[in-house]
Amino acid sequence: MTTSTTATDLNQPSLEPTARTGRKMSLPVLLLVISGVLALTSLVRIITGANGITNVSQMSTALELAVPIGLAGLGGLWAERSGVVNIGLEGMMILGTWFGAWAGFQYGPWTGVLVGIAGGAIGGLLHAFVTVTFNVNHIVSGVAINILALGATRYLAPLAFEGHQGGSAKQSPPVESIGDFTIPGLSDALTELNSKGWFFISDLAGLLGGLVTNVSWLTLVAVALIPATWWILWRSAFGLRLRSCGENPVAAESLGVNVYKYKYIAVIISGGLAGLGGAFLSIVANPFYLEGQTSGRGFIGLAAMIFGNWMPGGLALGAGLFGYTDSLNLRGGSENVHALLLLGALLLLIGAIWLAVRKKYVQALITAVIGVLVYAWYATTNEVPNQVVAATPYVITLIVLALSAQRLRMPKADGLPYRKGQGK
Amino acid sequence: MKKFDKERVLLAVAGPVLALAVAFVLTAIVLLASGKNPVEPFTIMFEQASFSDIQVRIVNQASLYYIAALAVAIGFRMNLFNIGVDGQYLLGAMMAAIVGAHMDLPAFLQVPLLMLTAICTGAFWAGIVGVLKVTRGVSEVVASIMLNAIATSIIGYLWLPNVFGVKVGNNNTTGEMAESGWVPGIDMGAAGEIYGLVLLAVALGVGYWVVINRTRFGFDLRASGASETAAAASGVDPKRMILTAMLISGGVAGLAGLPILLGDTHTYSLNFPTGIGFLGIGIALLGRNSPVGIAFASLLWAWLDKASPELDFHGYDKEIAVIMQGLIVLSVVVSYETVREWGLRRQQRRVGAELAAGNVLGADNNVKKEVAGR
Amino acid sequence: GGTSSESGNGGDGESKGTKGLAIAYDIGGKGDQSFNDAAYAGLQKAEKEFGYKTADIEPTEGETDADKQQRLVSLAKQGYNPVIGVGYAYATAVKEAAEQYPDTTFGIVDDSTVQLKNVADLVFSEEQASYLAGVAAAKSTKTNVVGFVGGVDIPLIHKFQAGFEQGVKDTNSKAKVLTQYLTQTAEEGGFSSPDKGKSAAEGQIEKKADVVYAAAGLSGQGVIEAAAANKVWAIGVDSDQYKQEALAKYKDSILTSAMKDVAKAVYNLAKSVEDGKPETGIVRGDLKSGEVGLAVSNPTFKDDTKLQEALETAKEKIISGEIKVKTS
Amino acid sequence: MVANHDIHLTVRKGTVHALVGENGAGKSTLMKILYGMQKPDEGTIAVDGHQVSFSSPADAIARGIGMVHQHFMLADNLTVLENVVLGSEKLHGIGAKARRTIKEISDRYGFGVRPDVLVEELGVAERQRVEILKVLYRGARTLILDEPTAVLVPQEVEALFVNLRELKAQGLSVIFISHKLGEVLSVADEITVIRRGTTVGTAVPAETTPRQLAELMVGSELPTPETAESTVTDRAVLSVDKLRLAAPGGKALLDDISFTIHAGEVLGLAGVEGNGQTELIDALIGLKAADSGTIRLADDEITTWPTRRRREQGVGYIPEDRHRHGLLLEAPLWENRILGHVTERPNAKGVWLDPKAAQEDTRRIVAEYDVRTPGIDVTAASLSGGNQQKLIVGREMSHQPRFLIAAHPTRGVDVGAQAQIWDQIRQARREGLAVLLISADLDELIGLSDTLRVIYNGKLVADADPATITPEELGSAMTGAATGHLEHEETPETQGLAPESPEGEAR
Ligand SMILES: Nc1ncnc2c1ncn2[C@@H]1O[C@H](COP(=O)(O)OP(=O)(O)OP(=O)(O)O)[C@@H](O)[C@H]1O
Ligand SMILES: Nc1ncnc2c1ncn2[C@@H]1O[C@H](COP(=O)(O)OP(=O)(O)OP(=O)(O)O)[C@@H](O)[C@H]1O
Ligand SMILES: [Mg+2]
Ligand SMILES: [Mg+2]
Repeated sequence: MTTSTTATDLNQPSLEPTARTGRKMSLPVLLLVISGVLALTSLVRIITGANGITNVSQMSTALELAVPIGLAGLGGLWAERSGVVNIGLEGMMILGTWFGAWAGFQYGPWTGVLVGIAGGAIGGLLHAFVTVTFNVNHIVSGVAINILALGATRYLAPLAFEGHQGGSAKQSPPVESIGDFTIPGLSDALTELNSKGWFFISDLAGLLGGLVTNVSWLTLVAVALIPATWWILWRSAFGLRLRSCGENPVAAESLGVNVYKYKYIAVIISGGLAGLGGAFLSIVANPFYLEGQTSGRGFIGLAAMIFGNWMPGGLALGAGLFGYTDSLNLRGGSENVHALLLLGALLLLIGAIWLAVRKKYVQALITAVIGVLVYAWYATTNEVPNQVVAATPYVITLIVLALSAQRLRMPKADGLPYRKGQGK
Repeated sequence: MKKFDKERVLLAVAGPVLALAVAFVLTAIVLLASGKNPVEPFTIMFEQASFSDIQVRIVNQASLYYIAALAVAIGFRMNLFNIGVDGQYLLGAMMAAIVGAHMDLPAFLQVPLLMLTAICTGAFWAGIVGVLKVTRGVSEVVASIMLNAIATSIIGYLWLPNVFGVKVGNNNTTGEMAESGWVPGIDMGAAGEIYGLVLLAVALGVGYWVVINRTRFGFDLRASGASETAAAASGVDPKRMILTAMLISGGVAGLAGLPILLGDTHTYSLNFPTGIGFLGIGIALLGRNSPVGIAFASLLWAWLDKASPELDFHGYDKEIAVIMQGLIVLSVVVSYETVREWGLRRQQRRVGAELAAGNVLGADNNVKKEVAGR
Repeated sequence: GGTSSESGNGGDGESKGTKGLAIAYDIGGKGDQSFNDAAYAGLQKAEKEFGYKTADIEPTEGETDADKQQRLVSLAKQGYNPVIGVGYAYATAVKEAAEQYPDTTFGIVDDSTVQLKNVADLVFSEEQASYLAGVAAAKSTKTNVVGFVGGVDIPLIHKFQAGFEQGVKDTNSKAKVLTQYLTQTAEEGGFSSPDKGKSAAEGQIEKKADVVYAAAGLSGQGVIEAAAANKVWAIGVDSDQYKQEALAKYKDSILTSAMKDVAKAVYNLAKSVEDGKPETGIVRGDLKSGEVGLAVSNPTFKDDTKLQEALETAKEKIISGEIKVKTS
Repeated sequence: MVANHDIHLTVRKGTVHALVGENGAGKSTLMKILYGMQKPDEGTIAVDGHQVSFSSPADAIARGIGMVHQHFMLADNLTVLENVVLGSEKLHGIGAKARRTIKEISDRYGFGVRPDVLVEELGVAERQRVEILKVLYRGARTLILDEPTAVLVPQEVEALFVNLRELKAQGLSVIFISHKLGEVLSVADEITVIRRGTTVGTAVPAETTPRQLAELMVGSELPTPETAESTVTDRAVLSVDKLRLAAPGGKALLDDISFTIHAGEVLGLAGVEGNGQTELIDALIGLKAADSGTIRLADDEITTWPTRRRREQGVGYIPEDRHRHGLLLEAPLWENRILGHVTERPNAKGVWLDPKAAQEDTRRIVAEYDVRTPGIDVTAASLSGGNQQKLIVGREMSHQPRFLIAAHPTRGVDVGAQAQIWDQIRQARREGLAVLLISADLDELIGLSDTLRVIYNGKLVADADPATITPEELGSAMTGAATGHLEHEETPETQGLAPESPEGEAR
């Protein structure tokens, strides 16, 4: 039953028997960690004067940048929870951008969103057909779908968009805005609070303010999809069946679960979510389809999902991290990232102390030395090169993963071939 | 056993051929649906393949694809997905270009030096992935995706004028390489030159085959891919194997850009072809990770690349070739899988049948025992 | 078999006289609303005027110099003249194709490194237009903060930045220029992500910038959108963005655009070939030739006499050589 | 190949119907058909007199048929509750009501199941109870239990039987599959025997002896694993001293393990699965590094040696799970012959493989060990389980091991092959091989070993003399009930397993 030639243990996080995870970190602890980091960030902001790092519009930009990544990641989550690795997210997103804009400019933005979802779902259906029905290696199928989606949209774009006002071979005519909302009193109050520059409170206000200021309705939908996914997958019968297909399909089959059906549904939803992410790009983020618009976000979404330990909350955190660092870059990158250096140095120092307390002196020393080096970098320069700025989100992700990866656990049958009636 | 072998060959050939036919038909349907002549694009593209200059360019391009795909295949052979070949080859090529621009040894030293630079750079970049996976359990997929992005930044940094960058017009380059590092091409007259390092690709292919099939290390590698648990129990240290495979894969990836770098551009500029690492994934899978299969797949891919621009002159969109590439990968792998499963079941049935018929290898000298056993 | 150009692409049969200008696009291709489209505009003009057959061909992704060369050779072989490579990426290709076809005139946009008798290097002093944009920005800002948004961190865009900064500083030494590049490489979408442009511009506007200049291809649309939303000035690039349909909603916020008339340069080369006196060597489009400059479609801008005077002075100084504009 | 043909089986209400047959006879296949997991080519199934046809387990469940599979069908990363309600969410939802129902059933049968723990944290017996609970939760009227006792110790088996009798009393029917004929005779009301995929007879427990049953099953006499004369020498081949191995969390998986195996000695290790056997094997073969303690092979301390070096120096390994640890299923036989000995002759010369020699030697093994195959180029997957096992044994014996780890060497192997494998182990032992034998088959263990040890909870808690000990006594040590040196007691206590024990015994 194993495929002869190709990778089946994609994402295999660890060679060790995975340590028990996830459940250990309770909500209070998580909140404590988050507020700790926020407090530090606040401190850094006050020291460096880089007010941009926590203000309201920084946060709302971060949210907007995080949405497509998060949606792609959610798509990945649905597929992988049912045991299908989906590396074709990028392609499904591309389909979403094209179909979303195509329907959007003709029939209005909401129709565009629906058709964008449908476009992605078609990609998902193809992926399901190839991986579930034909049992082809999931990576191959994903790679092929990425190529196919790119070719198809490029082929179709001139046919569909050329000749319309504002359209060209590479760009669709503009789609009407879907509209956004600001909670009037709250937003102003938080912005006000944020601009005071108080320790912690202003930063928290910035974070919250980002969630209620100039938020597109589609962003709201996307954010709501995170708890919705959690509820469906972990609190409904449907979700239980779906997850069981990713953990042990043979067991699921033995209890009368139609594994094929659930895999199909999951992968189609996965495609739909990626398509929604694409539609978000071509309707909300930009009001039109552009060739090359997704620029690798599908892959980043996949990374965010692994980062988030195949859980919606973690994934949101991962997407948020990407969105935040991305928005830092775009909004005064060198200054902000320079301030982050100080934050990094502080975190390293805390880490060193923690290690020393745990009597790991060698590691503590190394960590402290790195911390000092980072601080020296911070102290001797006024900004960092653009290139460092651009690399920041990825470096941070790598570091966070390196610190946490051994606690990750993917669905047990993720990426493995499955045939009905052949379980042992 | 000859029977099985013949069958295997037949199966190996029948699958892809059938799949190609399906892909062509599907593409023709797309053409028809968009109101175009469904046959002419193919005739144009086939005709292109008969021109010697196009052939030269197909071979040149295929050499890049081939090396990149080999790098991917080495990972796949042991279930490692090195999606980072793209970053590895770009960095490898850039470092080689930089060294080539700043050193000028005699050719017989310079060329190996450049290759070594590329290998070490690629291996180093892939090694980070390996170390993270082995020591920290970070998925190689995420790590390589991140490192691809970081490689872009590093390249941008190295291009800065006060680092190694040399601006030529509006182009960023690393400066012209010393001529001792240029590898002369094989002159094909009017058709142009075949990169000298096409031979490197061939050598790598042969080396890959030999190492994988004829050495202890290759056996360990394959065993790890076929069953990580069985390999570990047989004495393969899985962590070391992962690290080694990543290093080799990265080293080979580092070489992927060299045919064009040493054979043509002699500098690493904004024009340097990108994305070859990603294409390598598709090509490796299409070629089933076998050196010969990958050779065919690279040539096929390069043909689609090089023959399709001509379509523009005849009023067709050359994107049709990209669609075809996607369709080919899909239909080929579907047919592989179907044929493989069918073959496996068939073999099982045959084993059962032959056993029932008493065609047992060890039968004759075991008659006595068998009677005793039952 | 023979080479593809030997066998021709059905070109030998037709008489050469009917074929004229051909352009080969850079990545981005037709529809980039930037210099590829501008080149196409020049081609259309030539086609209409000279009544000959033209061709415009798209590149493929990840192609090599050899492929570009093949494209040019193929066009030359079919009898097109002149053949223009749009974008500096064609440098090597144009050089080799021109050596192969000495009787055809080749053109290359944005590159001055090819020196052959039958090659015209169509380059532009973008920094000069950007300098003027800087003057306009410095004169229009009330906060003494202006922003520059570059699409991709590459030398071509550095020219825009350098000229702009110099223009601002020379005009108002107290003014501060905020600079933001969107991405490191074009693959990451720096020229095609209006959303990124918008975020970057918003960030600058928040830091009090009240004029933002975008040299970011399609991403510039986002910059202009952000400027309009926050009621500050935007300065467009390449073509007169005040007149662009897609941006009609925001046109009142578009102060001016730093134009680079690729269309004219392309057309001029075609005309010179048609006239039998093909251009050769470096053909620079600058303030003097009028191929770069500021657009004056926005009435507010046009009618601001003080500003126009300052611009006029700066322009004269640049043309006279009194001001040397830096390119990086 | 036909797995099942001409099967006739009638199960009456309120009875326990046992199904026996040798390995691969088709028992599981038949049950899978009854349970809708596989489709029969012909024939009919009737439930309560109605003809039915099942296209999936869902249909069978709807008809009141439930099945506990030979291999656990549990998702490790889901909770007990989730595993139980999966597929039958309509009954009581997946929340509080379901939890209540589970508690209720669990209490009624004394299962002591905790609904909210992850299955991966459970031991085998607990998993077994979860499996049965799963079936009961669905309100099944007909229970299929495929070898439920294989992983249980006698005491646990007895507890299970008490449950079965309870179920029977409530009017449920049970189909019970087991290789342990004593058990079958004790619990069953009727017995059907399957051989080579077809029913060859039925028996009534009261009128049948285990021997008669066995003969019906295999058509010949049962071989016994008994070893004739002792060949133990005083030359220590493997000595383990105070070995300790801890899980990542710090919990000891192996603690204070010390033993010595001499040349010519078979040391049998008894224990319920999951008590540290796997970890001990891993430590001995070098897959897991010991946290403390030493392992010596003859005169060398091998504690820190990597696996490969240990194998080169004469450690042979017959793994417990041949598919996971012993074979490359999709590789041809001759490559499987190389596996584990890639650095040794005849497989390699220096760094180069020597496929010719390896193939030649594979042919020899196939012939000598009676591996039934049409050739050495077929994949390992296409061989039957027993033949795969013979290939592994042949391979390991071909490198003259000094010390052999034999984990369940005859699991899933038919009687003929079983006898052969036993023969080979005995033969090698005579020539001075030291063997660590781990087996769930207590008869095999007692019959083949020179010394017996019991492992419980990662510790060696007891030892026994194989000449006198009975499986039941060994079993009680395996549950931790007895420690130290086990003496055989001449007056047996009341044994629930004894064939003559009265049926329907009250709790
Ligand atoms: N559809 C089929 N056609 C032919 N043979 C099959 C089919 N399905 C299974 N088999 C084979 O039938 C045999 C019966 O296997 P089964 O698992 O039923 O044995 P079993 O009696 O349960 O053995 P054990 O006691 O080892 O559990 C095996 O050899 C199996 O490979
Ligand atoms: N689904 C199937 N269809 C046809 N033949 C099969 C199928 N499954 C297994 N076989 C064949 O049946 C034979 C027996 O395989 P299996 O492992 O099931 O045997 P077994 O009866 O369990 O033997 P052993 O007692 O040696 O374990 C093999 O030769 C195999 O090729
Ligand atoms: Mg069997
Ligand atoms: Mg069975």
